[in-house]
Amino acid sequence: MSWTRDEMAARAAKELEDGFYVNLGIGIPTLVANHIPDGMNVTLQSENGMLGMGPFPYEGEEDADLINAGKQTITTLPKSSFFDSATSFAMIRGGHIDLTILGAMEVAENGDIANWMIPGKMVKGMGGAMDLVAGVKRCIALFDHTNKRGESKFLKECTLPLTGKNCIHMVITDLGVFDREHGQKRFRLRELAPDVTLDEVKTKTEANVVYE
Amino acid sequence: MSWTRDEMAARAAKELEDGFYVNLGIGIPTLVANHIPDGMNVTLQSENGMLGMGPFPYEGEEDADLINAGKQTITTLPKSSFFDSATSFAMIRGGHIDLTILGAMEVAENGDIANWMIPGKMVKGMGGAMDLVAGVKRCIALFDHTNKRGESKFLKECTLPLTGKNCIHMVITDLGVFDREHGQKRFRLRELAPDVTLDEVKTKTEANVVYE
Amino acid sequence: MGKVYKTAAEALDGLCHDGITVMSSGFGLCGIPENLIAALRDSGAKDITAISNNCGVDGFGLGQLLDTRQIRKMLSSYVGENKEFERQYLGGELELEFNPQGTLAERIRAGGSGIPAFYTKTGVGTVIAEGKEHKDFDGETYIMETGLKADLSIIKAWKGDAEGNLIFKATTRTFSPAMAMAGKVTVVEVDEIVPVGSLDPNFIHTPGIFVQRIIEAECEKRIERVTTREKTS
Amino acid sequence: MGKVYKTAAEALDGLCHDGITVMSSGFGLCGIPENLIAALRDSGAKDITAISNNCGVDGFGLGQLLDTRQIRKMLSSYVGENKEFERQYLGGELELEFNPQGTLAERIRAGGSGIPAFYTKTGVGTVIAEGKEHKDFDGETYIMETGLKADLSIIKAWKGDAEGNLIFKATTRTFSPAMAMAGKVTVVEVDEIVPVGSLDPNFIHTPGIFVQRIIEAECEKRIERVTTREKTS
Repeated sequence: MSWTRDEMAARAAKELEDGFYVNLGIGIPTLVANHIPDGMNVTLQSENGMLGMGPFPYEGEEDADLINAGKQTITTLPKSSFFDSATSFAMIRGGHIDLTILGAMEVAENGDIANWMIPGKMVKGMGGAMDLVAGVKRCIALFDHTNKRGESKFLKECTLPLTGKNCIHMVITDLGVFDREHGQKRFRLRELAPDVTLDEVKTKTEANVVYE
Repeated sequence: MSWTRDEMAARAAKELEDGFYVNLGIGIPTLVANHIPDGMNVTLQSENGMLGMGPFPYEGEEDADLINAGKQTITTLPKSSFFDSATSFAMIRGGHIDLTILGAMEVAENGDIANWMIPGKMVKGMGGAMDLVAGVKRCIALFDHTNKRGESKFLKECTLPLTGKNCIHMVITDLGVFDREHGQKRFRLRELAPDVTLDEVKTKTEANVVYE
Repeated sequence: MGKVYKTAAEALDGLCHDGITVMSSGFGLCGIPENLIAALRDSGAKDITAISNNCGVDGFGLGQLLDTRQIRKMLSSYVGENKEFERQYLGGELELEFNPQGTLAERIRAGGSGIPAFYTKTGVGTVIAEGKEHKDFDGETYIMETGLKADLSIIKAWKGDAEGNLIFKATTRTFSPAMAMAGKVTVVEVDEIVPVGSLDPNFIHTPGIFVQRIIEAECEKRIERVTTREKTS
Repeated sequence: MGKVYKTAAEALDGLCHDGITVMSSGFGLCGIPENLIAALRDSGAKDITAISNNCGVDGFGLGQLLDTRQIRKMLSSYVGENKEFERQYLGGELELEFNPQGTLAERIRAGGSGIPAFYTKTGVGTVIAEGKEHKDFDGETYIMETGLKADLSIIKAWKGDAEGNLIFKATTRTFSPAMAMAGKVTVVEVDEIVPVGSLDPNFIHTPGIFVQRIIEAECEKRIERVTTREKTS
């Protein structure tokens, strides 16, 4: 059984550490917030200018002036602070964020990521994604291992326009976890989802990965 | 009779306009603040991070946390705001200050100014002077026409290390006023202090100046 | 010389012309200058280059200026919420320059700060880097990005005074402080004009020097994505 | 993982070593981290490169580290108030790099913001420009200045909380926000540590992410130039 979206998020949450400042991308990464262990002090950054993102508001308590980078209404926490976009990205670009967890359309074996543009389709824009992968200390890509046609999204080389080069440190998919420590060029399979076989992963992975 | 320091400051104050944001240098330029016409809204910037500099405090009311760029204790006004040094110099470098009035050791006929360093003597530093002359829309140099030995300080070329090149738009000395509009290369004598003769100015001015 | 104007139309009077470059504040529909956008639309100015993180939604925010074909070019980081945008872009009627969000923010701050260019890692190795100067510092490669300025910046703030001092609320701040700096003329709409002296000088986000005109105006403040949680008792 | 420490000495424990680059906040004697400077002195670290707008006065502020010969090099914009500085500099014991004040501030902000270099007009045609890359933008000449980082930033704030959120009072702010960003480790002394949640999130000057350690400590707050006016009745 491969991991569900929520299980993928739970697995990603294991990479959090006490005191971490973290930026979560839109989609599955957002779910990671639900799996922060009790008692662990993790501060969520929203690149539109907030540290210490709180949960969604109760119905009727939404504030149009308080949204996250996904444009969802949110709330503050006692530790929250607001700042402008230039400062927000100084934070990101300057390497002050410990970890970002992002969705991906493709990740390559050299750590390249593509997650913003499909040529020929309408382009929505990269938003803050290029800044995040270029600036954050550690980047985890969280995505379904294969596309709807069953083709690998973990590739030898990205085919889509890149968001960033050589910037992904860990890949978490519905099938398992792959990482490369600093300095290591290749990803290594670290963990399989329950009942997922090594053979299944090998079949569904185009990237050259170290399988121990 | 050449102008006194206070009369020089009063003359410089005539260059102020309603709504102006102004940075005044240390020394004679500081006195300009005493000559802002009643009812004219002029906002003084202090490059250590303040707009709307108020007067000196009453004795016993000094606040060690509130000083100007000359390190003098000052006060706030209702319109005052504080900001950090990066923002303060973004203001200066970005051309948002309308006018700066600075002291000078030498000014050259091409608008160069030297006011921070005498080789061989201990150098104190340029502080914010280089940023001011490079960034402010209009720069007025306010200084004694000659040095203690009677030699002109308004020169063909500066002999001291420069603070900025081609940046002075008006010169006010104890003898008179010289200006050059934008695009004009040479300074033109605009005004003589009372009882100062054209001959005296010509004798004491090394710079090539247009005397009409 | 007073900075306070009565209406958005008066506040933009004499500032709008064809071919103008306009910066407009906000993130999505949060912190957008609704009344000034409407006044800009009503000015009839054409061939506008609009610099804004997003382009509103269909018929709201900057989206209104698409309906009237007043925008010729957009500089944005994300424009995903707008069908009319897509239509005009794919039809070649609209020019589009994508900027990574942080690069866009820093370019605007630089433009207002007298910094013509700076280097960043963001976008290296991507289409964003194409044609840009590359330079190595300490063994890493960076690209040069240039400062941005505007003829006119229209921004939304929370409170402001007659001197132009501003404060922003929550996540409405985003690009506003930088845009206020980068506009040749900056016009602000605020929820409330307060008396000079009532804003604490320690906590003014944008000093009045960056603001030329200000109005008090009510905003609809439409919410793009209402998300709530259930009350558990 | 708590950020709050009891004393300046504890807050600097393990951070000081010979050859360290230290940024120290303040303008003149206003806003200097008095207790952390004393603790840095007591650490005995030598060959310090100190980045600070000024170097205190004789025997106070960073001046204390001159008396003990702990500073090898200074980056400053103005050092005029210090005889011992003059003596050591003229005697060749002390290296000095002058930066225009605005260039210094922007270099520090850039260092903390992932910007390795930027261009400025300041200093063009002066000794400051010598050896630096020149580049023209729109027909004007600019010079390239590089970002600055520090192993350790010691700064003074007004109030702070256990998360490291800070506010500054009046003109003590100056270089502190940028230095907090540019320090690999940033240690702060505040007049008062307040409970988390008591600072308004709209008005936090330095978000806690830029602060690693914090202490509450009393300062002498010496005034360099007391200037007053007469009461006229």
